[in-house]
Amino acid sequence: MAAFIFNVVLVALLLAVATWVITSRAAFSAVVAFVAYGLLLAIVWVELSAIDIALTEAAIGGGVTGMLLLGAASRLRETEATAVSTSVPLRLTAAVLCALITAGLAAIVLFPPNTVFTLAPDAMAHLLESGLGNPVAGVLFVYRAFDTLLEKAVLVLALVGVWSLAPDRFWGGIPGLQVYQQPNSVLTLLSQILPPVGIVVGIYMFWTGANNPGGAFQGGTVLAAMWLLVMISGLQRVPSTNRRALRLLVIVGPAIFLAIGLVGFALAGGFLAYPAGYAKPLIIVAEAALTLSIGVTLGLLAAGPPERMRQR
Amino acid sequence: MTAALNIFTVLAVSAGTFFFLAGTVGLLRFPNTLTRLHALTKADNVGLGLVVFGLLPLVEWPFGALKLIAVWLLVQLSGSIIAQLIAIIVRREES
Amino acid sequence: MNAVTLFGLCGPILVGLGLFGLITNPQPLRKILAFNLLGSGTFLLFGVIARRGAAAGLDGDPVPQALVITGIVVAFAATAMAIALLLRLFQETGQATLDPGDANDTSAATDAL
Amino acid sequence: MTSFLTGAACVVLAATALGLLRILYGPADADRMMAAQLLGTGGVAVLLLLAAATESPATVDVALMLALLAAFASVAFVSSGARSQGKIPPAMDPR
Repeated sequence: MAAFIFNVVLVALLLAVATWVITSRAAFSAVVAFVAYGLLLAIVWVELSAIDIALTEAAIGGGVTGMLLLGAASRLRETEATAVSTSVPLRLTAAVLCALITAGLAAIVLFPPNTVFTLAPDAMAHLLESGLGNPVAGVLFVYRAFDTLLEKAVLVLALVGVWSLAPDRFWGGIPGLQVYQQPNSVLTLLSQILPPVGIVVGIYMFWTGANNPGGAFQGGTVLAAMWLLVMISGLQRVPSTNRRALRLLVIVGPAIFLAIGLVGFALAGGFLAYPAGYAKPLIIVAEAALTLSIGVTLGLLAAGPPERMRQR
Repeated sequence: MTAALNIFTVLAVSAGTFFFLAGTVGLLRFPNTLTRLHALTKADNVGLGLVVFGLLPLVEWPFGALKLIAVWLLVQLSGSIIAQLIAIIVRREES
Repeated sequence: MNAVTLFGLCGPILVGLGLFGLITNPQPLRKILAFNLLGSGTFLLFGVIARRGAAAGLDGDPVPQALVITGIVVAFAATAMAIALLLRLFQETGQATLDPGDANDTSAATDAL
Repeated sequence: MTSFLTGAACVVLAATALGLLRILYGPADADRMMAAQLLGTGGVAVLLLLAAATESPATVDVALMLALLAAFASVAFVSSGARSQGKIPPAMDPR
């Protein structure tokens, strides 16, 4: 009973905050509400017994996306006043059509098919062969390894996309991350103490991901956040995007994963097939490299396109 | 022994919950930004601290307990520093 | 009504809200927010399907759960890309609007360069 | 004990959520950010209480993640606020 009341409160809050994200007049207020929304959503995922997703949402929704959006909102503040609002008939039509879509999807939830469709037994069968204990990691690296490889490729492509938005003269320059303007502030203290803890947590997330909720992406996000913190506080310079070491770090994870996949042709008879008995060590190697690459890629995605050539 | 520990948990968690309530009331009712910041940090430090304290007998010893304490210390650290940074911004805008 | 159905109904409402914001709000930043809301509503539907597919000793079907994790990653990449695009638009034209009337006005763009 | 812990989680969630009214009313951006910060701490407490109530240690990891990253949005707020003090972004700088 107590659990159900908790869920009702949680859902009511989630919907209230989501409504504020959409209806708020000021963009800044909407962005802060979106950060709160991300935090609440992480709790929802815990209640749905999807701890892996809760970890991802807590790291991305509450942390890095919030940072990106807050930065954009403060830069775009003066453009808000000029925006023209949409006409009332258009709003009404949109509201009616959106309500219809909501009703349709709600009907699917309320009247599910009689036979429950699940892939859990299939996924578990493959999990035993891989030696992993976390079923979600098993799905990501065994059952659907190809999708996971493509997902990492998407991250790299998105980074190339962000970089290519820089003016030509700044290609390969330094990302325009918003750096805190006062050196030796109390923020410096935070970015001296927090990153060592964060790096340990990041490695823990990746390591525990084999058997418990966690994994390369959650670990990589923590690493990215810590790197960004060190750069924002000014302890570490924002690196130039034409640095070869940096670019190598971005692709080392996907490259190793791809190489393991190609070796599968020779040793196990198929792309991304693991040789019997070697599945777990190979997956751990791929995940370790991916954690590093994801950390660097997410950090660079959040840092934005290059905006200048040389350190001031 | 178990009953005593349970009573301890109930008392500490209830007290922690009370501080969260107090923090919210402060955030909503206090007259200006700096005093509201004051209310926020009390909830951060004491509220979560008491909740963690109360949960200690329920978790696995020693690593589960250490993790809980680590969570509390992390929130302490970042909470206090964020409070400082927000206060700096507020004072600069007021002057 | 159990908790899973409750979350299951929350998903469609979020999709509807997000879609409404995406259509009616003129500011691109708010459209990005709305799009993320829409996406998370869809993820929630997947989560409910996963929870209902609990079998083989698990609390949920891991396949849709893994799909959601991939989805969150891709949504983040798309958001980062969209924000970079928006900030670039602002740098070039000094305004952030998707109004075609303003996009044809290239004088501001040449001034910025 | 389980219902008590879930109930406490419920109260903490409702309390910190009331603080979210500050996002609506402001008036300063710092007030809005503080409400999100309070929800971050409250969320950590809620997750720890849920972890104890359902006896799932993995949920503590989610709390750990929030504790580590919830401050991050506030850091971004502070650093972007420092820039909005009339400074031109470098790419718009005519030089």
